[in-house]
Amino acid sequence: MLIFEHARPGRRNYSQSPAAATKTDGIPQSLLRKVPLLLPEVSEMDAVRHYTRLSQKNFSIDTQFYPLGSCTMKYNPRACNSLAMLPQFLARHPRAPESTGQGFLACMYELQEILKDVTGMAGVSLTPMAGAQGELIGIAMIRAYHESRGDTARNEIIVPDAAHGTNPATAVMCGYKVVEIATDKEGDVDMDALKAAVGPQTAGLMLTNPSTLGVFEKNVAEMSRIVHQAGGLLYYDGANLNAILGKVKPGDMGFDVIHINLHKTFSTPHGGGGPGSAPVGVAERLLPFMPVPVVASESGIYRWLTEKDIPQSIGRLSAHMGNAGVLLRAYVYVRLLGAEGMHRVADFAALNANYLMAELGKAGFEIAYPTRRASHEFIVTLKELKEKTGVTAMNVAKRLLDKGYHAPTTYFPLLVPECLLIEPAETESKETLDAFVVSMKEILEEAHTQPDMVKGAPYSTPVRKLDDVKAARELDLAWKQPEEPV
Amino acid sequence: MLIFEHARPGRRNYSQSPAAATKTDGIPQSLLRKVPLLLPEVSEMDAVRHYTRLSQKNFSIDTQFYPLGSCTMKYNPRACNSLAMLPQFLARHPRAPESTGQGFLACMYELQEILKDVTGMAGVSLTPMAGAQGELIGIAMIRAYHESRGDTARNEIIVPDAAHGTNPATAVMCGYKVVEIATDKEGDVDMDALKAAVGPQTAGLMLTNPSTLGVFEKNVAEMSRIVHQAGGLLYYDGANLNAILGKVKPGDMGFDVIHINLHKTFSTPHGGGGPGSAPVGVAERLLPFMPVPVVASESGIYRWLTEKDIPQSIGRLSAHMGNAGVLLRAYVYVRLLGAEGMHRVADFAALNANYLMAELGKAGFEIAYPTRRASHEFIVTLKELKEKTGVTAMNVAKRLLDKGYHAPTTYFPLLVPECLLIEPAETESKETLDAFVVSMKEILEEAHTQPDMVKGAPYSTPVRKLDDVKAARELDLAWKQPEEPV
Amino acid sequence: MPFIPHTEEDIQAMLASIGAKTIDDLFDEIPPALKGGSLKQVPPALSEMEISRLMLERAETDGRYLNFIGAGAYEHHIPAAVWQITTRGEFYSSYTPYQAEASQGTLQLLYEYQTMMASLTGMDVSNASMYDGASALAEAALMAVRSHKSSRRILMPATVHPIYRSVVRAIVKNQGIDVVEIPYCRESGQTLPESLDAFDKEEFAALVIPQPNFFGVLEQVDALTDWAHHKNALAIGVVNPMALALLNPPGEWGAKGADVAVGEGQPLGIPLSSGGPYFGFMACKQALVRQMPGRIIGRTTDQDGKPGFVLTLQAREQHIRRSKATSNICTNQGLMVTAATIYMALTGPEGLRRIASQSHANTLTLLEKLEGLKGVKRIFNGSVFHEMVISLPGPAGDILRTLKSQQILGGLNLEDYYPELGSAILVCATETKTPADLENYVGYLGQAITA
Amino acid sequence: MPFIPHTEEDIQAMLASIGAKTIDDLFDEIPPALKGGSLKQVPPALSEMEISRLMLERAETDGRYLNFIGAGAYEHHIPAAVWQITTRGEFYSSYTPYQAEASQGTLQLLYEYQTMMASLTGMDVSNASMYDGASALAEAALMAVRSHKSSRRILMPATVHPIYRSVVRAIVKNQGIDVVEIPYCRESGQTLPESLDAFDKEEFAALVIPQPNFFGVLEQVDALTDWAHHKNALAIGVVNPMALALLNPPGEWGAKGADVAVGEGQPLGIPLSSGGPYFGFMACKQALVRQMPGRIIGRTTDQDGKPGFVLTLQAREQHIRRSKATSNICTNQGLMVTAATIYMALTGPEGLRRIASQSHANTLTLLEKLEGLKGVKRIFNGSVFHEMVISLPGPAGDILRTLKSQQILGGLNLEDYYPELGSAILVCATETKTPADLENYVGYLGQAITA
Repeated sequence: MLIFEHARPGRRNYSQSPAAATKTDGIPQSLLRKVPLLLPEVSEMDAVRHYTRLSQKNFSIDTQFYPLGSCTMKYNPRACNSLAMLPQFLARHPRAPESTGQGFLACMYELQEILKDVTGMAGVSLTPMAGAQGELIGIAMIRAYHESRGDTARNEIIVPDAAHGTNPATAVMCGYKVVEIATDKEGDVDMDALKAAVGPQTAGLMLTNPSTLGVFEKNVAEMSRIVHQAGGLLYYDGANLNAILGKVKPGDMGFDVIHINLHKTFSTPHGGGGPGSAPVGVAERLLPFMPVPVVASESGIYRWLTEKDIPQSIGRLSAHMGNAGVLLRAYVYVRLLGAEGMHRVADFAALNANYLMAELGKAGFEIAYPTRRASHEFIVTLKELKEKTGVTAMNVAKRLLDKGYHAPTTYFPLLVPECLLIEPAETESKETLDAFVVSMKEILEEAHTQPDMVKGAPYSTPVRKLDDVKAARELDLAWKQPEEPV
Repeated sequence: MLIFEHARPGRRNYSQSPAAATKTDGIPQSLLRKVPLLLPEVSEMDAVRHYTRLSQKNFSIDTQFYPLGSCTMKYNPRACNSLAMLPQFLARHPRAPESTGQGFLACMYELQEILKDVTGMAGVSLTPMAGAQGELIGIAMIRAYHESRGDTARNEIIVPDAAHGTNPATAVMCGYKVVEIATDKEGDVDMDALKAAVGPQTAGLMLTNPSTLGVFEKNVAEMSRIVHQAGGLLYYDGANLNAILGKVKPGDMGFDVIHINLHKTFSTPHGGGGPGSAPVGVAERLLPFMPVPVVASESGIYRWLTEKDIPQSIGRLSAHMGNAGVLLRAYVYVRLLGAEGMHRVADFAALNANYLMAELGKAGFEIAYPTRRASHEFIVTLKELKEKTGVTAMNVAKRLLDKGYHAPTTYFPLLVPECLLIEPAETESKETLDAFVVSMKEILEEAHTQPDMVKGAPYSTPVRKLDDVKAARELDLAWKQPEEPV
Repeated sequence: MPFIPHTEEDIQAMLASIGAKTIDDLFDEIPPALKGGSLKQVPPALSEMEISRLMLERAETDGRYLNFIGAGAYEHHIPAAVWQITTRGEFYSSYTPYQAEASQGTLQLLYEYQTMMASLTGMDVSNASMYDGASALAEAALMAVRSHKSSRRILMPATVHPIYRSVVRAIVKNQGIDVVEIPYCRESGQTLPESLDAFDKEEFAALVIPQPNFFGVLEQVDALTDWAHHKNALAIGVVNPMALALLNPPGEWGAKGADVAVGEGQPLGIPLSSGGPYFGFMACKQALVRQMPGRIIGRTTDQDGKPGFVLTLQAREQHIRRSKATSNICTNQGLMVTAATIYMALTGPEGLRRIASQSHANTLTLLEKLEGLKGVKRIFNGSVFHEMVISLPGPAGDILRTLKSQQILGGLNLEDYYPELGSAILVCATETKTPADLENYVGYLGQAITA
Repeated sequence: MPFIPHTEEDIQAMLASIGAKTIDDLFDEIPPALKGGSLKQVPPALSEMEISRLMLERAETDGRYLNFIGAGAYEHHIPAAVWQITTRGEFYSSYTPYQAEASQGTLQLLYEYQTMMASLTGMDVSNASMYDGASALAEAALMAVRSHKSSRRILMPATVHPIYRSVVRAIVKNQGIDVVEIPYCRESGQTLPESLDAFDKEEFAALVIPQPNFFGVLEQVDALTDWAHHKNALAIGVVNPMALALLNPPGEWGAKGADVAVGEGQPLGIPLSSGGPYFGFMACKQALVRQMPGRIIGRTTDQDGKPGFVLTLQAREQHIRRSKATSNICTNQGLMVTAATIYMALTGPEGLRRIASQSHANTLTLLEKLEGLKGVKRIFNGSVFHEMVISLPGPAGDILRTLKSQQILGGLNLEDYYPELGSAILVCATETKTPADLENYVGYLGQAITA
């Protein structure tokens, strides 16, 4: 039932409604609203009950194992939430003077410094509000850099075929042509393809490392050399930073710019699809182009750097300074981890991924890159299973929901057929992984003995398999009041 | 799975663990713990996940209609929770000086004044921590009153047979004999029985009005006259105060002492079985015996009254001043209601109860007192249904769980066979009541057509019908570590 | 090892299964030369107790002020239920609802949100949110260019929030899109329809129309919308959603209604929180739905015919369409939209109307009182919603600092954005301000300007 | 009409179904003379926004202090997860789990709680909680009298919390039960086993044994327990549960172990909150389980053989047994126990041990520093856990007031409770105190005593 279906005309929630205003004559009649406002008329209790019950229809980290490759679904510490929501932090207006936000700005400044250290970069700006916006900003800086040197013929960005869709989409948004290069059998970028692709037209290369295939690009130093030699810059997509946190710094690999998905590596909540946050880090030569604002510390006083301080800045990308509350959560998280804890993130993310890969291999699943170490994630391909039984990766994913697990990422990266991209994250225990393997084995068995049952999954979720095609064909994007009142 | 079964030896939650102490030599060896401490060794995420999932196995007001007679399960406004949990309120030590608690004490003082007004009493003490403790304190004051007058022969408390079990149990705890009197066919106390029971041995009468039969004792004024004439005092059990809030004041009915269940009438949360809170109100003559502390206001400064101020006080009943945080929640609630809102509580509690009684009557259910108005609750008796189909009140209650409703109170009061005591509370909407009637009708139909199915209910809850007898015979009250580690 | 559940025994058993000796072996494909993660700027771990104390102290350093700043972020009361429900683990810690059957909570809520926003803006459809108001406006500009085909120019009034204008420029410039500014009227503070005559010869993909505008002033939206349509440009409304409880929504502007409505969703239950996370909203006419970026939820049925909700029109999105996507956007601001949806359900239409009209009334009351102060003047004569520009008889910066010492944030100093206005501040009084608050403000301002 | 969902239409339809004209008609059985509910002391309704502002201002009035008071309520860090989960609607707004199938969340949690408390106290079984520590002690006394049959006397050391002693007296006196006090040793602050010789001729139902006692001092629990058993009395331990992470639990005291353990559960994750709600705990030997008041949860199976949990041994309780019940208790402190259970799961055995030992270490460190101040002395030489009595060289009340002006609550003034100790205060330093906090305390105290 929709919230609108709980509503009745004239029902009101009095506690949330101020007294009627006496002065309403300030707005010309012609500008006043005449059409009805379709918000639900419900009591406070009915709203609370409705949304509490809705919440229970979600899978989440707080209730299920969520081995969703490329998304880094790790535990979101509850302290990060409550400390970012201290009343004074919540009440602070974004345009309040800096002198009224020294506590907040201290956290932001320290977070910048920590992220610089972790990534090996010379500067960090916290403003990007999501990974894709971090990419946009990063590529815009690359463009600004080339333009500042009068190097305006560079109009191509190179992207491996295993990359996230955001990479090519971002390059286009920055006015670039996309050159896609292939992956070799081992899961690395095809070096010959890279060499063939670079040239005076190359503005840069966007790379995710470890890649979305779950392996570390062994030739990254060589790639850096090739691209830099051609005059291009290297962009590091931080989606998989969790795999190498405290092990390898992107700056040391030769990258010029990076975005860091705080909602992955730094455990800020995914929130059912956001808010994210993706600070960008830059090497020395890109410092003049950083987006504003950036926090500076001057004799113990914190202040925002603006266009006045960074005149070549690519500008502002959000109305204020990005997702401040998310940044506070990340700050609390890094302080809880500390240096030692940060080293261990990658250790145990890798241990969990390699263990789960080994165990699933032993259980009879085909590993896409069996000769490679898993990074923090790895790929299982069900090509053969599908050929033998008709059961697809999607069927297995849905059947996992019945077993109480969120599904792994399916059909990404696109180049591995019938793939499941599995990322357990470091916060899961061995028992959880073992229980997951048991369920995966059961499904494998079911696929062979009762394939139709598996294809019909899920059975235990609030709804069964939903009709996507109907959704797209018969668009129903907003509820309409029935002609007869309910 | 129990939290202990998620545990592994050596697992730790580092963020919740201070550094090891360097000074531990202050405790003699002989007094140190030698036996192991069986707390679960789990990660923070596993604890969060375990208890979040456990919570989802509960019915609650925030998720279900809860027509539980005599419990007044109304909406618990979320603001009451968050405002009682403001950091300064939470951090305040109970023995901190009064000067550091003037904000808190202002709320307590105003709550006292409001409760005096609502009950028509001369004084209120906020200390009792639950209804049964309120009763204990009330009867102790009656006893102290008689004793202060040298009237020590009074050794009986009269209690109607429809009363809550706490009433007779309390009287005994205060050293009284209990005299139970009968109920007449209309659901009122049998006046002849009362007359026969009173005498020089009568210390007092405990009365719930409206009674647990869901009707208003019409003869309450006469009862008051009879008991007072015999030298006894009148105790008002506030369990059903919600039915008359703002309509009739217990003081005006002649009661000398009253307890008020804040967790019912004033909407503080039931919390899965507590904390409750039950301030006591007293008439003039019992003022000298009030439990301490009580809040006083002296030229705008608030302070606690102690034994020094009330030397004949029956004393202290809690280590500090009762359930302060619950009292804060009640204070916020009364301010949100205001005087007008408080009048309306009884109006709509009565409207919902009488409507539901009428509709269930029309649907074919037998109403226990069909000639009477319902107070805020009423009784359905399934005696005939049981005779015809074998389906009991308990079966119907369990079947309601399958329909998504909490069950009404069953088998209470004891004098009505196969009874369901139904209290919808004022915060439920007509649609919810209508949907409940539909489900009740379905169950009635099912009882006639598929009685065994109804007897097997519930089917959709996390567990099916539980074996109470086994639980009591083969007592298993604490988990034991298996010999072999799990 | 905070948040790592592994016991020593677990580690050994796992390594044995993998066939590795140490955890370091798992990183043996990384060239040794690259390794070396020593972290000098990262302090040692704090316990939760320690970081809690630190954050509490920092929050207390920042204090609490009586706030009269608006300028795109507005202080409204947020019902306690909103965030108590929003931060439930099932909303807070869930991912994007790609697995629809395991995400019906989020999906249904987003469908309800889309319904509410479509009604609030008077549009046919809404997406499931954008990053913030400024970036939503930039995406609307890109959308207009995509759908227009022949023009890559956007007309932008100078009454649009100055930072929104910067953000639009930063986002669209690399695609060769021009943003052309329209000057405002110094008397009314509006974008006069007459001022558009200057642009009558050129082609534009869209005209942006703020309502209320950055000065708090109400624009002549009907005439502006009709002009855009007459020019075959899209009309993009950039609106305060709270104001729409009182104001004619973009879908009703002019003869045909605006084509796209965007704005900052923060007033709908999102705390000020130093500027974020907030959420942008975007709604449009049905005809444009396939050009709309961001996630969109559709209602459909499951295989038993039961209604359910899914992400739909994903073919527009980057994870399917890659370099041909409508936008690179992936994340939205789901959790913020969760809060906003609950906020709108808790206030309902009448509650929202009253919050808006009390904000309006407070601002008018404050204005009256301020005009009683010597040297304080309202700068523009256009009608306002809940914000206004006033000129001060002394340096705005100094006066605001004096107010701050009384725990009052008196407004936004406009000197950086509109130096031509002299010593001017933008002041907002929402429903949160009591009569005593307004008196305090006026009293202390009176002292500050004579000091 | 806050929290009333009825529309005018609903009201009319409902009255029509009932056959009543007005809502007032529904009250027609109430004698008119009794009616008249005008409420003069109840102010008009506030909106949530208004009450929020009021409460925020009152909370700020009360401020925040650096607190060194213990005396039965102890400041410990509470992990954020504890109350975020505890206040989830499903725990917060559910009733007593009488309908077991619809309450497995609460029931399983309580079973886990019973397991934890039984282990912490070294007892066989625990109930599901009592109101608070003081009333739990009173109930233990009643339980002892019930099981003893021939004596109605309880031996109570003067080292037991003075208010606990008052509460016990208030609760048991009407049942003709005597509470007999044992004096304490002025040197050690303990209840000396020798002092019991004076009572060797009399019969007692129970001896109460505090650990640590009100002075923070550790008692000679083994000897005291053995004396009680030698006298055929029950040994009732009244203990701080946090201390039990380090200390030998009551179940291990003496040759046979104490019979009942009670105490205040507040240190386990419950905020100080001006004194409540807290929760009392009670655990006992198996043989006494049927004498134990309060709710008890048992594990059983459902009709499919699946494990599940129910309220058990209800035949002891008032709603079944009425005047013959073991107690009149009905409500427990379920929500507080929810928090405590989550707290213990989050800290685990090692975390709890460290919190206890850091509290102990901080108190010892503070003591050392205090003894460096002229005129400040430790009064008792018995070992302490995390609290101690010190004597001051001037009036305690004045000195504490001076400290308060520095935002420090320096301890509890003992003059009302133990006037024989002179100017003495009870001071506690838990794990929440940093070295700097301890320095501040000592520094300001030094100034206060020389002022």
